[in-house]
Amino acid sequence: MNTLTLPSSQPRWLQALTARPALWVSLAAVIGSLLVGLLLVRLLGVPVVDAALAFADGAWGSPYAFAASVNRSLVFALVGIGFVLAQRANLTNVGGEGQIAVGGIAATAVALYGHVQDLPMGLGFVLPMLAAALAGGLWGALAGVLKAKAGTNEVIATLLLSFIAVWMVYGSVQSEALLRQPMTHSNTLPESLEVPEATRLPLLTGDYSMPLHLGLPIGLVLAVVVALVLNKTVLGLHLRAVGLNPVAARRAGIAVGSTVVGALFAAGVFGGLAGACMLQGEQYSLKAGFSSGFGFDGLVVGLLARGSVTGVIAGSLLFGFLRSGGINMEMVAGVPTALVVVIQGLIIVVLAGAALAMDRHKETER
Amino acid sequence: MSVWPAAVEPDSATPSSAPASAGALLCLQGMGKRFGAFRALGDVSLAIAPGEIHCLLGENGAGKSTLCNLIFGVYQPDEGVMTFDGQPYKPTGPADALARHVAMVHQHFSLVPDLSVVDNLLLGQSRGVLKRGECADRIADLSRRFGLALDPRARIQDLSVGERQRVEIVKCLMRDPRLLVLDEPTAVLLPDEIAALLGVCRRVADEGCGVMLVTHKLAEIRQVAERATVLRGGRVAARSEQPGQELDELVRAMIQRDLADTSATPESRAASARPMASVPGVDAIRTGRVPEPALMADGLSVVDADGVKRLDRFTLIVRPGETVAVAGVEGNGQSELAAVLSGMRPATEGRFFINGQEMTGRAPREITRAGAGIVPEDRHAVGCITGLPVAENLFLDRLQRFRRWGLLDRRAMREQALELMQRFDVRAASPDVGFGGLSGGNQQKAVLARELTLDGLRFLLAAQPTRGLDVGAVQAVYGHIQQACDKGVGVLLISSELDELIRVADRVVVLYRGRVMGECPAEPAQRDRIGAWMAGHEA
Amino acid sequence: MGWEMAAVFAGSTVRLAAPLLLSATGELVSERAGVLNMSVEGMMLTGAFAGAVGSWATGSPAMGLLIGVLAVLPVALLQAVLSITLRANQIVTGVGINILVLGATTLAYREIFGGRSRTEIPGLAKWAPPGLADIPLLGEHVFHQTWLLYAGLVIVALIAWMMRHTAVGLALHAAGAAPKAVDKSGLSVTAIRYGAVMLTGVMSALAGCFLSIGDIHTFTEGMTNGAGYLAIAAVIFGNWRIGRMLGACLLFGAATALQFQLPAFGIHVPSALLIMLPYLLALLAVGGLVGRQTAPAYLTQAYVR
Amino acid sequence: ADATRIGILIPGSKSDKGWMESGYDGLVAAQKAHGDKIKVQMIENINYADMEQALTNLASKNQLVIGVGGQTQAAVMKIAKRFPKTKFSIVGGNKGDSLPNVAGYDVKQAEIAFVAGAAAAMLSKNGAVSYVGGMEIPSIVNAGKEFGKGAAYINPKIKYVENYTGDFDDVAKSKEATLAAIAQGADVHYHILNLGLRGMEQAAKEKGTKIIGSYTDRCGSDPLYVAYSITGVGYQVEYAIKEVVSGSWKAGYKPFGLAMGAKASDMLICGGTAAQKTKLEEIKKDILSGKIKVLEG
Ligand SMILES: Nc1ncnc2c1ncn2[C@@H]1O[C@H](COP(=O)(O)OP(=O)(O)OP(=O)(O)O)[C@@H](O)[C@H]1O
Ligand SMILES: Nc1ncnc2c1ncn2[C@@H]1O[C@H](COP(=O)(O)OP(=O)(O)OP(=O)(O)O)[C@@H](O)[C@H]1O
Ligand SMILES: [Mg+2]
Ligand SMILES: [Mg+2]
Repeated sequence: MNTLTLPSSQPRWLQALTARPALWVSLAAVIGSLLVGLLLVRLLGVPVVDAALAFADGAWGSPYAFAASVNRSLVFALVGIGFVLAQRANLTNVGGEGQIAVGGIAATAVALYGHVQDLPMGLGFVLPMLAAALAGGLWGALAGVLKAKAGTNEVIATLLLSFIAVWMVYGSVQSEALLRQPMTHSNTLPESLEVPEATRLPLLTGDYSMPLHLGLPIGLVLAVVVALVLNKTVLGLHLRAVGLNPVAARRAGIAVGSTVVGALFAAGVFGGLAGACMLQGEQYSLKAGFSSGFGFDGLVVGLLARGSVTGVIAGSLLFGFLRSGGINMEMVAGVPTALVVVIQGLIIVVLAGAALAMDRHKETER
Repeated sequence: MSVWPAAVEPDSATPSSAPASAGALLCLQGMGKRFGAFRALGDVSLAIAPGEIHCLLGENGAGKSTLCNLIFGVYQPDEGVMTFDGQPYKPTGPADALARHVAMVHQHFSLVPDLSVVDNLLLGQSRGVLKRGECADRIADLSRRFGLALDPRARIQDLSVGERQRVEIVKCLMRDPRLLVLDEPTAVLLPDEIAALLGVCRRVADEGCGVMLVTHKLAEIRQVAERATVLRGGRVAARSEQPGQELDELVRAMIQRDLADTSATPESRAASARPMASVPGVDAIRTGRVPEPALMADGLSVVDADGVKRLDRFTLIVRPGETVAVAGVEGNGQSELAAVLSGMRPATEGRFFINGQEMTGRAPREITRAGAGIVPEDRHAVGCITGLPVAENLFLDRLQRFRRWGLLDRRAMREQALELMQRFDVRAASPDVGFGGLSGGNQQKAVLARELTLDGLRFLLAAQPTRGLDVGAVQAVYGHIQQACDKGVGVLLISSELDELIRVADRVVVLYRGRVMGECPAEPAQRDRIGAWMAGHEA
Repeated sequence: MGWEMAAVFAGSTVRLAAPLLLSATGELVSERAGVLNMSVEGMMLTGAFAGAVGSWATGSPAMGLLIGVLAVLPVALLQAVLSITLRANQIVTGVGINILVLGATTLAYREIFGGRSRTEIPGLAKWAPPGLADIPLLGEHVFHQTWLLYAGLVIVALIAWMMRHTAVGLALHAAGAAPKAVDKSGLSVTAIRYGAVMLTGVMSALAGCFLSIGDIHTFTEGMTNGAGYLAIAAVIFGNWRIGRMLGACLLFGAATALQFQLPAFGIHVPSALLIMLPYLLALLAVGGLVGRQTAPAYLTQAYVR
Repeated sequence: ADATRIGILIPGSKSDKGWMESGYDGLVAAQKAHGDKIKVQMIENINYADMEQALTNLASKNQLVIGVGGQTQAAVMKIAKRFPKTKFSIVGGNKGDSLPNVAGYDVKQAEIAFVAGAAAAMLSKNGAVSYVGGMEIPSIVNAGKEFGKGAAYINPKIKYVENYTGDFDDVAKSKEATLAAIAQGADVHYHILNLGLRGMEQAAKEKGTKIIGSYTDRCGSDPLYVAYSITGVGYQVEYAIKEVVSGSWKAGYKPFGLAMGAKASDMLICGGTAAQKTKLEEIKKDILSGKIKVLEG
């Protein structure tokens, strides 16, 4: 019906463009920001080719670099999927950082002190993961309960909860009564012990030359599940209904309050899982600053995706590889990694500003 | 100069003349306003002289507020010209209007609830340091001149509705208005407050200010109006130079039907606010001799956040197979009644039963389960989710039915939706188009389709089900309601369309200011009584 | 000795609270008008950076202050255009600006100072109000402060007075409580909100300058380190009233200052607990557990006539 | 011959006025000394999540990888197993698991902190000295304790105040911590801080107290500094590079500190009297001989 109403004089490419404005605007924002990044590289006096080569080498130049980029993308994607899930119910979950943090705490605690490493059938790494998911979920649900009961803006609540959780990690590795490793010698850092071998996420290739771990297939399966839930189930429809019109949803018998809490719980579960992947898949021990701002990167990925799981995957790959390449750019070409941060900031700001234009188009589409 | 609208010929019974433009304060010529494709106003001309109280009448949606907003600069006209004091007048915003001493009291209050009266009066009127004392003195002065008592230090949120209205008026008066526009200022006031307000209007006019008063209430017109203009569908339907004597003609022009005797004595007035026990048949129900009523409402009251009683001890029984209509001018408690019965808002007091089960304070879901179909008054806000496709909206409350292996069986949903759309003549390109893309009538038919196909339907609440629908759609809607009725469903129909509810319903109860004014069989012969009750004529 | 400790504690509290107070006051005005600036953090960082660079380049801390304030204007304008004119989600906008500013200042700092500069950045002079300066202990430890602190207090007092007693204050309040009423009274909601966001920018810039050239005469990458979010937390905890917000800022400042005083008394409280305390308190406040919160009714809602 | 390829990871900012900067200075000195014979890749300001990747990149392209700081140890140990042919040196490493391709250089800050404490006691006019540490980790805490003991060694009645800000780089907090110490009478301050040092300088300048520097010689260039200790972070970086270039690099734990000479660890009072100098020398000797026992760190 829509295509019929389009004036036929419009060229093909313009039709294609107007049909998916969000996609094109997002792409334009990303490409524009990358161009600004290149411009900055020039201004910094670094030959663009050198920088680009260093970038490519760091992002996908070797099996290891590739795997490291993918692992990072995995974390962003998990947080992003959680974000998109909650967003379906019109909830903005900016608490990914905190959910990663509590997930990390829970995974560490269970892996180290939960007597799980001798359990059969991979339970050794499954249980800490589940604990992380649960902890992240509860952390998210807390914001949901505040929203449902007291009408607290979930953005403010999840943000504050993030700060609290980040300092909880700091606190928990400061004290031996909590998760700090026993002080055996003078340089014993405020970190937890390394989690036992059996509680780590098994490597897919078996060695570290390409350290993809089991979190990746788990994440992919979950991504498919979430995409299914969002688009093909009653639950997904309920989420959408609550997000689009809570009053009508309530009238139609949907429990709006529990949906809100549930959505933020689910978002938190993904944050917690991201924490588990970071801890059990890569870092192996909990340290202050463990979450490394990945929760905020995941948030950006979620925002970029505009509600689609495919979008999350694309965005997380973009940022995962961007960051990996950025690190190498600094080592090889001397371009500060802060450049990547600038690019990220630009992308968010441009997309936020373009939202009205994109949504307006959507409205007329209906 | 001809200012008669081309399309509408003046009713021969309405003695009226072209508005005098000589010496007019405000003169409108051929004003038109569109909202998208919708023409809210077309070719409206009128004039207001200094010292004149000019009443603007019209049904809901006739365009009264839109016209006021054009004068006040909130909207800009698409066509037509205005002159003020003989000068061209083209306000681009309220600021322009205020600069020309045009002031307006809006239909909905525009006060800042957590500020004091003084601060509200000073907002936009003062620069630099606030001179609250000076302002309080002026308030006192105005209070004396116009008899409007106000405590300058009181906070708006602590004031009654009437007091707030007074603040709005004083706000206008502070600006030394030359033209005062009042959009339904009396809709929320108590009788003595109305009298006081009309007195103020009189005095303001006596000081040489032009007054434009929007109202639905005939008594007010009789009391103060010097001239009146009736809008209908955005066009001038009639004018009157002595509205006090031509009330009937005005009303006829407004609703295009007769309201012969507005002072008829209602015999069943006593029906209002009676206790449950006095409703005939209650004992029989309690003792199980008669089938459970579809709805039994026992003394339902609703008090809103401002402490105003919106619904006052509403008591009613709807039997299976019976259609009871709730008539009344909008805003007299119908919305609150619907909200309570659909579980969207708790009643302040009273109880109600659906199909014999007590549903007081239950969630909407439980009310649906008890067999109550609800066609809400505001279909956009409550009845549907415009962002979802038609099929999803058709089955919003029973999505579980389409679960197959945990996934949503869209195919089955689509098929059943198509079937339902055919049965209820919902016209859309496909079940997958967005609900918001349907025309108003088709949206309404879709909502009806959903509610009428509810499992175990015993009671149907249809609030304003035909609002905004074309003639064919209206027929279809009432056809469906009639069918449901025939199958033994009890129907409560809330409507302000007198003709239709008389045609469809078995009984009519009339709400006025939240109270049941009277009850009578829905027969054409009762129309006058019903009309009188709707206008608040008790005796 | 105990008294001296108390005086130092008080002075420390005041210094740590001052940047919060400055930026929180700006943010309060903006939130009152209906715009939530998550970007306070970024605005502070901009101010801190530009103030430091300006002071270093011109050799005059006062010029640095001016440059800091000027530099924040485009950032504030960006926030305003995005959230008011383009009606973008205010939170997303703010987070984006913060990330952008963090990256940009880090990059620029390294470019300008080469990352290894030991150059002393001239800082604002200290001053004590005559009379108060001579009070034993207090004079030295509490009242001897950067003049910006006193100027800031005066500005905050002026803003508090403005909010209460002037037409502008009234309009600001109404723009967040009932924008429709503002529009219909002939004022422009958009103009008021733009003004409020710009004021937040200026106040945040002052706060940032206080951090860099006021107190410690240096800039470090990402030096605001969450202070902007803390300022927002103070506004929330202060229930959108300047008086209570002042108390919240002092409380948050004291919580930090306590870290350095407790060891002297042999009391050991985990520092993580003290650091997260403000966030915890703010969470309790927004959760409605510390009295009834009454946020401006139209906070974060774009106005469409 | 090809240049020796060296990768260096500085977890903090290379311009932090402290540990990281000292390490970077060592690198610069080594580059000067070896010229074309070495080729360096460096990365700074790395958070935990990125550290492994950065180390792997460095390890795959270089013959020697230096991690500047104990916080790199865990990651280095992990990566070193995967790159048995690459050599790794950890500056500020400590005893622990050993790998055939990892060398850990122990800075032994506690030793020199004791000496610094002694110097502080000699320099203090009020009979009170203070110490501000960044993170509250054993090596930093031990250094603080030894500083206090060293001061008491000279003046048993001396008052000692210590404080930890939780962050080596937080300027405002170090300033407040120093002011708190000054309020208790301290007039000579020692520290293990990085960027945070600027806060201490600010406080000392305002209150007219003095600082004993660490890492860098500031005698004469800055009147705030009355003495400085050398903690050979830079020296260890230079050492690692020199060993690799000359082919004599060895794995395993290696204590530095006083035993490795003045470039690794030393204490100097700016314009100190002969008596002060001899006393400090005497203390150093006693520590080396074990007559004075100090904690590790
Ligand atoms: N901003 C708008 N956009 C679209 N349609 C509008 C808008 N404002 C009014 N309308 C439509 O214009 C018509 C006239 O509305 P208006 O408010 O003038 O009616 P009214 O006579 O004041 O009715 P009431 O008695 O209910 O106040 C209505 O159908 C309404 O839906
Ligand atoms: N976008 C819209 N589409 C359709 N109808 C609308 C729209 N906006 C408003 N209306 C209808 O137009 C009428 C006027 O609504 P509005 O909110 O503008 O109040 P108003 O009567 O103009 O207020 P005031 O009298 O205070 O100016 C209402 O009946 C409302 O339902
Ligand atoms: Mg109206
Ligand atoms: Mg209206």
